[in-house]
Amino acid sequence: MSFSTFVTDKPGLQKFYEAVLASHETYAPAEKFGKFDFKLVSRISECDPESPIAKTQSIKPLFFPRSAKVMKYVATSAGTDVSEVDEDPLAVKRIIIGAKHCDARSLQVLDKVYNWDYIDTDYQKRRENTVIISTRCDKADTHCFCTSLDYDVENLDAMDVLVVNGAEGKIYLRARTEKGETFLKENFSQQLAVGSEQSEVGSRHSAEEEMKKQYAAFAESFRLKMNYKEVNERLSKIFDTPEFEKVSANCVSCNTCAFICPTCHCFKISDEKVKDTGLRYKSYDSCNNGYFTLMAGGHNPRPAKYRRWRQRAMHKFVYYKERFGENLCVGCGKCTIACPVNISIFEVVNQVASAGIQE
Amino acid sequence: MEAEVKDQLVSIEKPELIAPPDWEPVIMGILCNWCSYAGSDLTGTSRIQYPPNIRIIRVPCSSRVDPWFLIKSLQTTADGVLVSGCHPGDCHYISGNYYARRRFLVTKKLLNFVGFHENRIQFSWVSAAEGPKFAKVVIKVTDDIKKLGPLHLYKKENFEKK
Amino acid sequence: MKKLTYFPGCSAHGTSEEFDSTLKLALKTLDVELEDIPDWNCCGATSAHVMTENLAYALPMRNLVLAEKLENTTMGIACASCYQRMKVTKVHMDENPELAKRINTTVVEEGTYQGTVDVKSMLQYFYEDIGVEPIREKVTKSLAGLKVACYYGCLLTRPKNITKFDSPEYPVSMDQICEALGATATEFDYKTECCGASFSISNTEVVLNLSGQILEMAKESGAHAIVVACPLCQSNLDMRQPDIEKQLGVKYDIPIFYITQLMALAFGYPASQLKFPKHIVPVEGALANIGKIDPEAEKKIKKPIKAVEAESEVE
Amino acid sequence: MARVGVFVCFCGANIAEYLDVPQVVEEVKRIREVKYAVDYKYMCSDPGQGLIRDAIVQHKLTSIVVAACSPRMHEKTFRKALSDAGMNPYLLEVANIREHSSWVHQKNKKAATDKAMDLCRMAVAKSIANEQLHEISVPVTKRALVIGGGIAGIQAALDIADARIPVVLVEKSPSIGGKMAQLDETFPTLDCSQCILTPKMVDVASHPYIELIPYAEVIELQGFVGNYKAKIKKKASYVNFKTCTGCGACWQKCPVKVANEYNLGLDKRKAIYTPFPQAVPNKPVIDAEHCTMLLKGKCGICAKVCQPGAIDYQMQDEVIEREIGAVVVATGYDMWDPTPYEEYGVGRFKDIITSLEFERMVSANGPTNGVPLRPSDGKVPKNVVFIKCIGSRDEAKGIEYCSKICCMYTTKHTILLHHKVHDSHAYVFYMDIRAAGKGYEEFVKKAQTDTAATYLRGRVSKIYKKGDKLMVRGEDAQIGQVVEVEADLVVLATAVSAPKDNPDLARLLGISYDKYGYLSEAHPKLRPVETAKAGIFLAGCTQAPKDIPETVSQASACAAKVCGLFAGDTMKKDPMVSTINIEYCSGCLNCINVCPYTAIVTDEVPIGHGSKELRTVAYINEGVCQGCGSCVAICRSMAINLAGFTDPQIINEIVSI
Amino acid sequence: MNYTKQIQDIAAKLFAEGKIDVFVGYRVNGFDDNQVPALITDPQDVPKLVFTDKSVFNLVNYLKSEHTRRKRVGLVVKGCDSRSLNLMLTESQVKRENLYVIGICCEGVVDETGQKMQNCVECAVPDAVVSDELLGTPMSGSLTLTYRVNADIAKLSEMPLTERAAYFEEVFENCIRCNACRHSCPLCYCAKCCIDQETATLYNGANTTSSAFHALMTWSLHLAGRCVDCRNCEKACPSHLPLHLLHKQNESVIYENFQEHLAGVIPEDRGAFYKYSLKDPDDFIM
Repeated sequence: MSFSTFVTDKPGLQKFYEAVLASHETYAPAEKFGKFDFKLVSRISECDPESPIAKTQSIKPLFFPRSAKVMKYVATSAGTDVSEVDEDPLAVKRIIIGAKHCDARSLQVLDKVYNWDYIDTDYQKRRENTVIISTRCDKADTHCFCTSLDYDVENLDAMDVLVVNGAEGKIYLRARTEKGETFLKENFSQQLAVGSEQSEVGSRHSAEEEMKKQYAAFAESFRLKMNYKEVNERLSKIFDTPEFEKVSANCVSCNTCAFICPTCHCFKISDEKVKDTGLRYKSYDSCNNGYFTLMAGGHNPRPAKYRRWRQRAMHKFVYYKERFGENLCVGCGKCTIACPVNISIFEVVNQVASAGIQE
Repeated sequence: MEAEVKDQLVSIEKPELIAPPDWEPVIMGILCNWCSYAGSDLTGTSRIQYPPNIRIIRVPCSSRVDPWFLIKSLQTTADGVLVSGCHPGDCHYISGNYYARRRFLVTKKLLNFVGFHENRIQFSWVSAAEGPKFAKVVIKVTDDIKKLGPLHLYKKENFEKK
Repeated sequence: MKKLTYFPGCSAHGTSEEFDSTLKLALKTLDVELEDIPDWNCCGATSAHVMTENLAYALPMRNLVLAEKLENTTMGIACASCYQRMKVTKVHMDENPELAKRINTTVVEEGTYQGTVDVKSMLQYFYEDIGVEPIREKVTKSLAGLKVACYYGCLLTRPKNITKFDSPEYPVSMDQICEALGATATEFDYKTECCGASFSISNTEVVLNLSGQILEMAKESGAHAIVVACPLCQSNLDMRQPDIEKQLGVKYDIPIFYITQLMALAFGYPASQLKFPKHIVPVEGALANIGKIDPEAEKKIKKPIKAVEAESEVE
Repeated sequence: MARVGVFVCFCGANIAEYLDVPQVVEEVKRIREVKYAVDYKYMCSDPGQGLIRDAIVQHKLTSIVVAACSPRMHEKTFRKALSDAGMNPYLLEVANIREHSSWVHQKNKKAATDKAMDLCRMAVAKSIANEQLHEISVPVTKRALVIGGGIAGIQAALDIADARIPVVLVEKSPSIGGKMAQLDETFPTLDCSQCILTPKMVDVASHPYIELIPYAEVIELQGFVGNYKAKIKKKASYVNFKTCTGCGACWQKCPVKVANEYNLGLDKRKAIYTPFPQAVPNKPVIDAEHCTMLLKGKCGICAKVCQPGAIDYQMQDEVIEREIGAVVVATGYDMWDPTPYEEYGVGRFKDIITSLEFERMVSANGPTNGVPLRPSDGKVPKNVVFIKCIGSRDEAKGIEYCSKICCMYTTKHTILLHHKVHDSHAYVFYMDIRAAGKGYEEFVKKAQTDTAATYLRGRVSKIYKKGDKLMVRGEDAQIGQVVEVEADLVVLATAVSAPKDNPDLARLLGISYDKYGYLSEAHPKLRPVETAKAGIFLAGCTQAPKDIPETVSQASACAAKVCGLFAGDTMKKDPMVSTINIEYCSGCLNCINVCPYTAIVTDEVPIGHGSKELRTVAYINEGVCQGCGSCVAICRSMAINLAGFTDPQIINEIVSI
Repeated sequence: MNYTKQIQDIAAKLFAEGKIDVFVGYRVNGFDDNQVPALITDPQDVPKLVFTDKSVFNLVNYLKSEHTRRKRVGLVVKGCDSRSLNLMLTESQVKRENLYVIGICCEGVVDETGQKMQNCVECAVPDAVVSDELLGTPMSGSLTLTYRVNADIAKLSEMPLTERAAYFEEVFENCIRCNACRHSCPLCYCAKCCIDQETATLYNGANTTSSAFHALMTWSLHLAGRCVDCRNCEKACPSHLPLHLLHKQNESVIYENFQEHLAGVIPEDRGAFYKYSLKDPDDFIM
């Protein structure tokens, strides 16, 4: 089916956002300590939907928070009472504005793992109740490489509403899902629209053209380009290459890349018990952590840094692909920016893959 | 303003949070075995009365007290902590309380810096003979912390206020 | 030519004028030029420090601050009382920068106190900065034959932790200078005994007794004269000597010299320049001993001040 | 899962009256790990302990909590009850609900009950993390080292040796005897000092269990209680003690005269000498600083006259090693140097002497053959002024403490003066007369009556010379006037001060010393002869000034401590000590820095499983560790834990309420 | 400040003489003019080495890495870096004989925006205190007891308690517990960090604000008297948290109350918590 497209301008979009903020529980990039995080906001002045990609954290925490309560128990001599935790604050009806395409895409990737052998109901609920409004970037950042990966950025349908900046200050809003369609219809009032192209009718053609043009310019701006298929293939063959040792030399073994990554989804379970009451939490964990694979008996299959890096690269570009058919990477480059020593996943996989060629 | 505070006990660090009317603070007291614990025993044998808010943990020496204990107490049960050891020069283990003294000062100042009222973290030297002093210390600490109201900063979520 | 910042103090222009003028003669020979502190003020002695702490510190501090503007690093003070006030202030200020800052606010116009100028009594200056040997070298007219008892009084070496100079109980610096001049310093146990100066006006009888004992002991030690380095000591022992003699019924006839008078004399200045007529007790009798050397007495009195015995001996 | 039994005591009415014991039991029963909880009237009684013993067996309990009085009171009792039931005694925790709750909250039963519940919860939580601990046993070397051969060292050595334990007695000077050998008669009985001391000195020399090493110093002590290794430097004596017969030909002929230390320089000795006629061992040594043969290579008379050929100018210092299990330090004291009293003319006036000099003068074998003489002119003094508290109780010039013995020895001196110079008169300037001791006050009273000495209460302000007399000016505070005494001789009762080498010795032994330099005891009241370092004990004035009877008592106490330590082949020790998890130890060695007992040393371990490469980690010697936990709290890696007070135990306590 | 040439020469010489197995320096990161650490084992890579005012990272951090452990290492250190090296040496973490240290008399480094870093503006010890070879002109003079008050600390200390509590709550809330701070810190070399040990994870294992508070408090107390203010942690923090505040606060307390030297300036000085003075303040204790 086809979805509506609306046209507006900067003030119009601003007013639209304000209306959304006023009427819905809305998450948007809000600045704190010089970086943007998706926070619950109520006024447009508190947030910046156009936040720069390099300084904006992903929307992963809104679906997979860095620490979530999974259960509560009271243990006494009478037995152990297990109870559900209080209502999940992330499972209410909500809107996300200012999400980037890579953010939206990451959910598509994560959906696979969360709907695999075990259906994560918490995740499901959060997903279902969220409308994602995603603005297409105008320019790629130094570390972006989304266009080089296995998804069609231009025709991405991972968001519910797509926002594209057109020429002459025009802004196009297009629904990409049914949820988005309903949402737009309900919330985008006619007064906000400019010109005659306020609905799907009229010069739909010209909107299509403009959006294509915008994408072409955007795609042009990428510094990093690669052939993901080649990388997938080569990596799968060179498990034992010493190149991993070289690329991982600088790594300080912190967890930053994984915590920041919109697709990394490893977690640990921990209990915190005070008096008789315990809370069980599910929190981020990272394969770059030396203790990630430490077993109870003391054995650690990945004690060395290069093995952990191999796991990270392989999981992203080989194993996940094999199992779910997707790369576990959306090319956002956030890990490179966050890394204390700026190790780039792009460089790592390309360097290792090209070393494969030389051999 | 003054009157309001009297009517409703609020947390000094988070004034928007109001304590239940029957709120009583919990104070974690960490005492060294040789002087302060013995001193607190003497308070008992002398039947000197003091407020019942303190919960006492025995350690061999004030130098055994890791700042962890204070942080963890404040994170969970305690509205304030009191650490007590031997007077300078009286340490059963020669120099333990001197090392402890440095750690205490830095810990206290750091916790105060990040938002805890300084009276929530208190220290005393109480000798084995100072039963009355121990009671005085507990009375003062309890009084101080009652004035500060319940502690809410960084509390564990499953911690239930009494 | 060396330069020395000089704080004359009030008595230098009054009762102890002869101290001041002979000091300048002696220093001329020793090649030292005095630079008066410009616009110096009262040290506050005896009155200020019993009244208010602030004033007692502020008065000397003003002088210290002014002295810091001169280039010299040492300030010499003739009067023991002035020396005492100045030194106490300096030591306390240096020990307690907070106090210094507070006191400084009173004399803020003169400048900031830095603590760069050291304070010394003239005796200390002679002994430490010039040295006994250079003094000995300048002697042209030896005082051999003259036996003197060196009287230091209470302020030049005490309190020990303030002055940090010589011994508070049995000082020897002046004795050594006198010996360098050729005179003989007698073994005198009353070197730092109280002369009663503070009661000079209020309870003269006490002063007569105390000062009388000093004279008595000096005579006992065989001295012809007493040497001092403090104006108040001089005036008490000299001016009151007739009263003392009357009270105790003894005739002492011991003139009281300033150390600088003897120095100037030994350095060859004529007696006419030394203002001896200002003395109450005539000096001529004592000075007549110069040149008369009694070998027996010499042997008996001149003992090493600190005996060092040979550790071992071989038969 | 842990199975905890909780036993709540009524303590008669002591606990039960002020808090609701059954309610505490009910609350405790709610705790998941608690499988059994009961109250009883007197838990410490035999039936009470029986309850515990039975419950341990019946309910298969894994740890026990007794809620009763302070653990400082009955912890041992209940541990024993656990032992009796076959349970490890360290699985016990005591909740102090009496001293910490019922007795201090007598007016608020509810609050007291609530608090007792919390204290029980804390104890239960801690007990869950308790581990089985076992008494530590350390093998001991049954040989004692005594440092110092004064009366303290002699007494300690003899007492230990009499228990058939080998003793190594090290004395710095050529002879044992110490200060007591310099004394004439002793207060309050006026026994002749030499007469009572010399038999003991001879006993030491001939005792089969005592190895006497004179003219030697301890230069190193390593190891820990029961297992020390001492290095002892024997100074070159240049005389072969084995061949020397002690005939004395050498020192009679020696041409070099040196001030005699034994007589405080009042007369001369030779460069080859025995310190005094009754010296033990009675063998001479050569004073290398003054012997012309050793200094300039000229002389050699002693070697010529020595018939057995015992003189050996080539002799070198020798370092020997002894393995020992315990150390008794008895280095005695120094007389305080009165030089700071410049107003008295100390150093200028020859006729001012110290009390020990007076002691030597009146001693029959002293430099003046027992008659006090003025050093200046050798005349017999008639008026003698004794000034007490020279250095003692004087913060400005001396030391703050009272030297304890001066009052008594000055009293003795007035008597001795009276005996030796019948027409003399003694004046005593004093601050107080402190005569606390058996027969002491009587002694003072008798002396005052017999000698008719003039006692003047007040300080001396000045001494000056008038003719050949010393004028002593002081205050008589009782009449409030300045007095002047014309003295022929002034005797200064100088203070007792710590040996100046004590700080060095303390560092060498790893023990502490106070601001005056006296070695510190482990506890001023209850452990007065032990140091903080296990196996090192203190006897005599090296710990604080004391008189001879006290010194001897302390020496014997040391001996008893040493014998106790050596009673078994191994030493038993509380297992509450720190242990290191070397896996977590990062080897920063900060713990070594803070350990007051030098219980931590370095160790090398393989870097990984089966690896040959080594890394340095800390190692705690459990024999030495006293369990203070300083190292635990400073260990950033949390690699150290203190048994009985582990992090899990304490944190369990914190989060349990 | 540009020592690229000198460092390349020295590195080449060290490799040629066989004195080192690995050289730890800086290289340009490959996408802008900022620099990243370079661990060089192949002499051919020496020309990649650079050193300018963009050489920010404290390379001493790599002495705890498996790439340098038990190897002979050539290392470039600035003033602050050298202080952390001094502490590593004192705490027996590295052996001096295995190191060849190129010390820099550092004129200060700049952040991404080209601004001189705050710690460099406040720097009291710009010259390397440990080195085999010192590049540049020394400028520190007397190093002992120089201490400069941090403006942020002064400002925050004056803030009302409530506001300060709110400020720090936001800090701890924004901490994602990635531990980048700790891993970037050269002085966090423990075999297993206490925060990862069971004793801690049992009660502070989740990534909650409370746990972040616990972790950062513990961390800053473990660095109290040791932190050399290199700001590796702050630069590594993906949440841009003002971590230096915690360290600077401890430093100011230690300096003002115990009159200790700056951390790592004096060889064999272990820091304030591992010694004591009888004169330490006692007035805060009842």
